[in-house]
Amino acid sequence: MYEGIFWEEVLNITLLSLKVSGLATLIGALIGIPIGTFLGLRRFKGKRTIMRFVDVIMKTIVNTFMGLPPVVVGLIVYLLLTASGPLGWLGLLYTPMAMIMTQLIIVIPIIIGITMSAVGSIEKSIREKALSLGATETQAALLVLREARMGVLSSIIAAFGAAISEVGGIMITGGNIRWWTRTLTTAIVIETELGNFTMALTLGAILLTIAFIINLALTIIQVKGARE
Amino acid sequence: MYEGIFWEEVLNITLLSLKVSGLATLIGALIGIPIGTFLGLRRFKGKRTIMRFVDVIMKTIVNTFMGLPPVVVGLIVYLLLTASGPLGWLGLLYTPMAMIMTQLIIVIPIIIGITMSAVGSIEKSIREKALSLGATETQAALLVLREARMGVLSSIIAAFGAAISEVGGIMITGGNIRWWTRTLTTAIVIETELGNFTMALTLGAILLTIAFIINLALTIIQVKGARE
Amino acid sequence: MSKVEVKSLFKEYSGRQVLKGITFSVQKGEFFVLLGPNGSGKTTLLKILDLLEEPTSGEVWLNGEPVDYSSSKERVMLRRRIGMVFQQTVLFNMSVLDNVAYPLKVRGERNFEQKVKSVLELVQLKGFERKNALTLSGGEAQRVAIAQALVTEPELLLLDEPTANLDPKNASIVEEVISHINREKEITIIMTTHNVSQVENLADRVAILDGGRMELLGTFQEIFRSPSPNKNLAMDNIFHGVSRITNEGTSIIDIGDGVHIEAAFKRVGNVTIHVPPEDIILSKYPLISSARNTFEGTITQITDIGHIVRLRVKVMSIKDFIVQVTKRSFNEMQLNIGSKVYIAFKASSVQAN
Amino acid sequence: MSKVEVKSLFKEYSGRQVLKGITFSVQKGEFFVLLGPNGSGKTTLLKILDLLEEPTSGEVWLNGEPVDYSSSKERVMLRRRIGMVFQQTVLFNMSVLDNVAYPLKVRGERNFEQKVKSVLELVQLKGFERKNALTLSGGEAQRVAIAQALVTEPELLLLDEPTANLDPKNASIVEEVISHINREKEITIIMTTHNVSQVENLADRVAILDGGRMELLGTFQEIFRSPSPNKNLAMDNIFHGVSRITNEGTSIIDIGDGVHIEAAFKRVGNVTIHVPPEDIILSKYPLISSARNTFEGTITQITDIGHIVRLRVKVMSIKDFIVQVTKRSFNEMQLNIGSKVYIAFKASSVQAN
Amino acid sequence: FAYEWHICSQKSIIALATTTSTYDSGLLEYLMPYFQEKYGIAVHIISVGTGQAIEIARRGDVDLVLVHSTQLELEFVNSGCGVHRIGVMYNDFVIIGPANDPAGISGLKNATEAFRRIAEEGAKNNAKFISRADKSGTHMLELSIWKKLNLRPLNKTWYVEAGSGMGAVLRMANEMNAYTLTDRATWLSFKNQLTNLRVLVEDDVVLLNPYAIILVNPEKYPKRNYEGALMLAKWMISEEGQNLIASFKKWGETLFKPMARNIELAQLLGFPEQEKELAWYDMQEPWV
Ligand SMILES: Nc1ncnc2c1ncn2[C@@H]1O[C@H](COP(=O)(O)OP(=O)(O)OP(=O)(O)O)[C@@H](O)[C@H]1O
Ligand SMILES: Nc1ncnc2c1ncn2[C@@H]1O[C@H](COP(=O)(O)OP(=O)(O)OP(=O)(O)O)[C@@H](O)[C@H]1O
Ligand SMILES: [Mg+2]
Ligand SMILES: [Mg+2]
Repeated sequence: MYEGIFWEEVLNITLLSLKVSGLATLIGALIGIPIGTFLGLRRFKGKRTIMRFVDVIMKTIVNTFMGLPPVVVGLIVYLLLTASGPLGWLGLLYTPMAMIMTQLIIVIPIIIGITMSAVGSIEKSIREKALSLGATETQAALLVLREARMGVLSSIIAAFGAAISEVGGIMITGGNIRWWTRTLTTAIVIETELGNFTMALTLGAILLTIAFIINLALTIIQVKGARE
Repeated sequence: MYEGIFWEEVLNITLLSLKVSGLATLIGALIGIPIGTFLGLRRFKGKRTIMRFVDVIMKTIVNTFMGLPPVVVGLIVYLLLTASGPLGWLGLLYTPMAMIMTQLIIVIPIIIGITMSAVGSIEKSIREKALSLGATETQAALLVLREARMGVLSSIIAAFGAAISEVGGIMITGGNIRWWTRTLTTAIVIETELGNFTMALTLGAILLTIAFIINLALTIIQVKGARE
Repeated sequence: MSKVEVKSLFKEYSGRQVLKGITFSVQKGEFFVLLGPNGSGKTTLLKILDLLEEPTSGEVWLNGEPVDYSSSKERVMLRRRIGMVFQQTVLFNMSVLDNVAYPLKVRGERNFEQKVKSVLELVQLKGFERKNALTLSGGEAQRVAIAQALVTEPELLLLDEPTANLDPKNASIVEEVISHINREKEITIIMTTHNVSQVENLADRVAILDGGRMELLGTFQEIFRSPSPNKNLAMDNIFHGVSRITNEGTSIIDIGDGVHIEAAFKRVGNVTIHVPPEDIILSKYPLISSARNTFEGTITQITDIGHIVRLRVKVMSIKDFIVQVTKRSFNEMQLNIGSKVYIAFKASSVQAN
Repeated sequence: MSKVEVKSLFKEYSGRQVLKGITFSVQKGEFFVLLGPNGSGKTTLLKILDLLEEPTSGEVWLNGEPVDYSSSKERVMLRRRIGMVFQQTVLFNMSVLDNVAYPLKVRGERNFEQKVKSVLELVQLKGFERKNALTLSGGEAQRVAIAQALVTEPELLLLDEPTANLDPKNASIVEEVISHINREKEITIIMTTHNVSQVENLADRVAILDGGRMELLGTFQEIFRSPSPNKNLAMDNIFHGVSRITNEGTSIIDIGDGVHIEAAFKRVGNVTIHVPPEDIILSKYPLISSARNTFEGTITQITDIGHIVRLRVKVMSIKDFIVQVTKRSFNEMQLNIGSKVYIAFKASSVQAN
Repeated sequence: FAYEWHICSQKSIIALATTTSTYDSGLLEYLMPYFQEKYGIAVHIISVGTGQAIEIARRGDVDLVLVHSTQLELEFVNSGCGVHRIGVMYNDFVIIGPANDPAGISGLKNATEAFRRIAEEGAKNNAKFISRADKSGTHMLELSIWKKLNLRPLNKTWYVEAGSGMGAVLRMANEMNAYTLTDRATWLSFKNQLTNLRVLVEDDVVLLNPYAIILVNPEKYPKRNYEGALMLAKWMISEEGQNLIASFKKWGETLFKPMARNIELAQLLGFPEQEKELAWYDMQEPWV
C-alpha cells in the first residue's frame, strides 16, 4: 500500500466489504429465512415415519452445508462463471457480483440452519393459535417467525459474521483486484503473506469495528424481541 | 501427491481435520455453552438501565466476534505462540495444538452467540418453575439448557461447520506441514493453488461426507429434542 | 357453519385412542356444552372442530358439507368463520391491542381500531390496549383470548373452559356476553366446562364425554334430573383419609374431624373414597338400619334440579355430604335450611378411587 | 418457614404499582386463602412469597426471620421448604415421572421412585409415568404440577388456583388431599382461588385483595356473613344487554328473554349491569313501591351463610337473580324451594360496569 | 498430544520456511525424502509468502528459509537475524499473453521492451496486464522492470492489480486475455487449463529468478535447531543436492537449475559473497 492514498484505499476496501457481505447476507436472509421457516415448521406436519426420515435427511444436509469450505464454494462458483463454464456468458467472474454469489452460497445454509432451529423451538401452540385465529399457513409462519425473532436475528448475525470474515471463496471468484474486488479480508491475507502483521491486524481491527457497529444495531433489535 | 501413498495420506489428513475441529468444537462447547447460558439468562435479572446497557454491549461483542476473520485469529494466535511471543516457551507453534487453539477462538463466539439466543428464547416461566421446585441457579440453568437443546445443538453444528471448513487460521498457526498439520481444507487450498481442481473438489466431497455423518447424529438428537 | 355434525369420529395419538367414535350434531344457534372428566377428549374434539387436528377416521360436517381436512385453503376459509378460546391461554409477544387486532389483520381488515376497542370494553379490559400481553395476569390474559375469538364475529364459537381463571364477576360478565351473542345473533356455541352450574345456566344441550366416548347426550334436565344419574358424574362426597382393617374384614377410614366411615373393601393407608349421593338415605329421625354409616347433620344448602333436590348436609360442622332426594319426599319431609337430619349409607356404597 | 409474615410489601412493574403495601401474617398450620378480582396482585404476592420476585419495598419474614432476597443461597434453601403450584401450568419436556422426580433430584435425593409413585397415585395419575408431560390434557397437566409441589413434602404450600382446570371429581380429590395434609401434617397453605365455596370449605382465614391492597381479612364467617358485604365482592346479578334512553332520562336495558331493567344512568348500546344482591327487596306478594324494577320469580336454591340466607330466584324461568335476606326474615316468610316470590330494586341500584 | 509436542520440540526436526513456488512445484517434496533417508531427520516445510517466510524466521519460528527476494533477504541478513545467505538455484520467468498477442511481443528476447509495448497498447485499450500486486518475488521483479522504463502503471484500467497467487493470476489472465509475468514452474503446471495463453517472451537474463538459503542467527535464536539447519543447507548445496535439483523434472522439463557451485552466475544474480559462503559451508563438520 502506498502512503499517499492509504486512507482512501482503506475506505474503498471497507465499503466493498460491506457491500458484498451486506448484500450477500441480505439476499441470503430473503432466501434462507423462508426455507428455514418451512423446514422448522415441518415437524408439526407429517407424523409418518417416512416424512420424519426425509425431514432428518434434509436438516442434516442443511447442517452439513453450514460447513462448506469457502474455498470449495469459491471453486464451484469459479467453475460456473469461468468463460468456458455454463454461466460464462454472464461475464461475472472477477466482479463484486461473483463475490456476492459466493458468499450467498456460504451464507444461505447458515441462515437456514439457525432459523430452522429457532422456528422449531417455538411452542407448537403459537402456530396453532394463529391458525385458529384465521391465519393462512403463510401468515401463521410469519407470526412464528416474529415470535422466533431472537433466533432469526442470531442467524443473520452469524451469517454476516461468516460473510464479512470469509476470504477463501471471494479470493477465487473476485480475484482480489485492487480498487475493484479487494476487500478487508483479502487485504488482510496479502498483508499477512507479506509479513506486515501490524497492518493486517489494523485492517482486522477496522473490520471488527465496523462489524461491531452493525451488530450493535442487530443486537438491540434482538434483545428487544425477547419473549418475557 | 504421489500415487502410492494417496489414500493413506488422505486418511491421515482427514483424521487430523476431525481431531482438530472435533476437539476445538468440544472444548469450545464446554467453554461457550456455560457462558452463552449465563448471557442468555441475564435478561431475567437486572432490570436496571445500566445492566441492560452492559448486557447489550456484551452481547454485541460476542456477536461481533462471530465475525472474527480466521486469518486475524490465526495471526493473533501466531503472535502469542511465536518463539518471541509471550507463550513462545510452550513450543506449540506449528503443532495440531496450535490449530486447536486457533479454531477454539473462532468457535467460542459462535457457540456463545447462538446458545445465548436459544437460551434467551426459552420462556421465562420454565426457569421460574425450576427455581420454584428447589433448583439452584445452576440447576435451573441446566434445565433451561435442556429445554433449549435444539438451539444449543444448532450452535454446536454451526461451530463444527465453521471449524471444519476453516483454513486461514490453521494455515498460519499450523503451517500446513505435510503428515503433521495438513488438514482437508489446507490440502484443498494447495490443490486449488496448483490448479488441481478435481482433486480439490474430491477432498471437498470427502470433507462434506464426513461432516454429513457427524451432522446426521447431531441432527437426530436435535430433532428428537424439539418441544411439542 | 352454524350447523355442526360429527360422524363416528376417531382420534389416535401415537397409537392411543383418545376419541372412540363420537357422533352428534349441533343445530344453528344452539348452546352445546361438553362435560367430562380430565382426559376424556374434550379439548381434542374442539381442536378437530377448529380444523387444527385431523381426525384419524370419521367425518365432520359444517353447514351440511363434509370438511376436507387435506385442503389447506378450505381449512383457512372455514376457520375464519369459527372462533376458538383455548384451555391454555396463548398470547403473542405484542401489545394487547395487536393481539386482538391480529385475527382482523390476517383477514385483511383495515379499520379494526373501533372493533378492537369495543370488544376490549366488552371483556372489561379498557385501558390495557398498550400493555404487552405477556405481562398480563392469568385472568386478564384469558379475557384477551376471549376478545380475540369474539372480535371477528364468528358464526361458530368453540370455548374450552373459558372462565377457568376468571374472578366470579368477570366470569359472570363473560357468561352474559356469550349467552347474549348466542341468543341475539344465533351464534352456535360449543363449550367445555367443569362447572355444572354454568351448564345449567347456559346450555341448551349437554354431552358427557368419558374416556373418548360420548356417554350421555340431552338437555340439562334430562341428564341431571333423571332419577338415576350416571355414575360417571359422581363428583360429590369425596373424602381423603387413612384406612385400617377391622376384625370383621371391613375397613374404617378416618377422614378427619372425628368422622369415621366404614367400607366393605380392605385397604390400609391413605385412600380417597367416594360415596354416591344417590346411595345416601335421609331421615328426620335417628336411623336404626343395616347401614353401617350414620351421621347427624344440618342442611346448609338446598338446590332444586327438577324433580330431584340436592341437599348439602354438614356433619360435625365440617364435613359436607351431598344428598339427593326426590322433590316429593323433600316436600313431605318439610325440610328447610338449618333442619337437623340424619344420613345413612351402607359400607358397600363406599367406593375407593 | 411455616409462619409467614408480610410487612408493608410494595411491588412495581415498570413503574406501575401492583402491590401497594400489603401486611398480614399466616400462622403455622393455617389454611389461608387469597381472594380477589383478576389483576388484583394475587399471583404477584405468591411469587414474592416463593422468592421468585423481589419486592420493591417491604419485607417478608419466614419462621420469624426476615428473608434476604439478595442472597441466592438463602433463596434456594428457603424455596426447598416451599411448594408452589402456578396458575399457568408449566411442565418440562420430559416424562411425567421425570417431571415429578425433578424437585427430588435437584435436592440430591436418590430413591425417588417410591415417592413419585405414591404422589402420582394421590393425584389419580397412576399409569401416566412414561407419558411425555407436554402431551397431557389441561387437567392432567395441572395435577402433575400439583404432584411436583407435593412430592417434596413442603412446610409451606403456595397454590395459585390449583383446581381451575380440574373436573369436579379431581377437584374434590385435590381439595381433600390439601386439606388433609394441612390438618394432619400442620402444613401452612396459602391459596388463591375464585371459587367462594372452596373458601368456605377449606379456609381458616381469607384475605380479599383488590387493586394491590388488602381490603378485608378475617374468617369466612366474618367476611361473608357480615350484614353489609363488601362491594368488591359483588359478583352476582350481572347482566349484559342493550340500553336505550327513555323520555324520563333513565335507561331501559333489554337483557334478553323479555326482561327489561330500568336504570338511573344514561347509556346507549351494549352495557353490562350489576345489581347488588343486598339492594334487592323480596316479598311473597306483588309489590307496589317506588322501586322501578319488579319481577316475579321462583326460588331454585337456598344457601345458608350464617345469619344471612342467599336465595337464587329464577325470573321468566331463565334469568337468575341472587337475593340476600336475613335468616330471621327468611324464617318469617316461610320460604322454600319452589316458592313464588317477587323481587324489586330501584333504578338507582343498577350499576353499569 | 503431549507426546506429539514432545517429538516436535526435539532437535530431530528441522523447520524450513519457504515460498509457495518451491513447495507447490513439488521440488521440496522430491528432495526431502533423500535428505531424511540419509540423516534421519524430518523436515517441516512451511510454505508461505516470501515476506511472511522472512517475518516468521525473524521471530525465531523456523530454522532456515529458502526464498527469493534479494531486497528482503539482505534486510534480514543485515539486521543480524540471518546468517550465511547463499544462492542455491534459480528458475526463470516468462511473459505470457493471449495467443493473438495484441502488443506484438512474441519472440522478443528483451523483457523490458516487451513491457514497454504492452504499456503502449494498454494505453490504447488494446491490451491488459495483470500484476500479482502482492509484493511477492514475481511482483518485485515486475516492478523493477517498470522502474527501468520509468513507468509506474497505477490506476490504469489496463493494469490489473490482482493480489493473488500465481495460479490465480494465470487463470485470471486466461479469462481476461491479458499479459502477465509468471515463473515457468507455475506456468507449466497450469498450462493445460490455460487454452488462451502462450509463452511470448523468455530467456532474458532479467527474467532469471535466484533462490537463497539463509540460516537464522544461532546467537540470536539459541533455541533453534541451528545444527540441523546447517546440515540441510550444506546438503542442498552439496553435489548430491545440486544434482538432485537438476534432476527434478515435471512435465518433462527441468524447473530449477542449480547454481550454488556456479559462482560466476551466482554473483551476477546478486550473491557477491557466494564463493566465501560456499567455502564456509564446505568446511562445516556434518553433525549427526
Ligand atoms: N399430542 C398428544 N399426544 C399424546 N396424547 C395426547 C395428546 N394430546 C392429548 N393426549 C391425551 O388424550 C387424552 C385426551 O386429552 P384432551 O386434552 O382432549 O382431554 P380433555 O377432555 O380436554 O381434558 P381436560 O379436562 O383435562 O382438559 C388425554 O389423556 C391426553 O393425555
Ligand atoms: N411482569 C409484569 N409486567 C407488568 N405488569 C405485570 C407483570 N406481571 C403482572 N403485571 C400486572 O400486575 C397486575 C397483577 O397481576 P397478578 O398476576 O398478580 O394478578 P392476579 O391477582 O393473580 O390476577 P388473576 O386472578 O387474573 O390471576 C396485573 O394487572 C398485571 O397486568
Ligand atoms: Mg382440555
Ligand atoms: Mg393470578
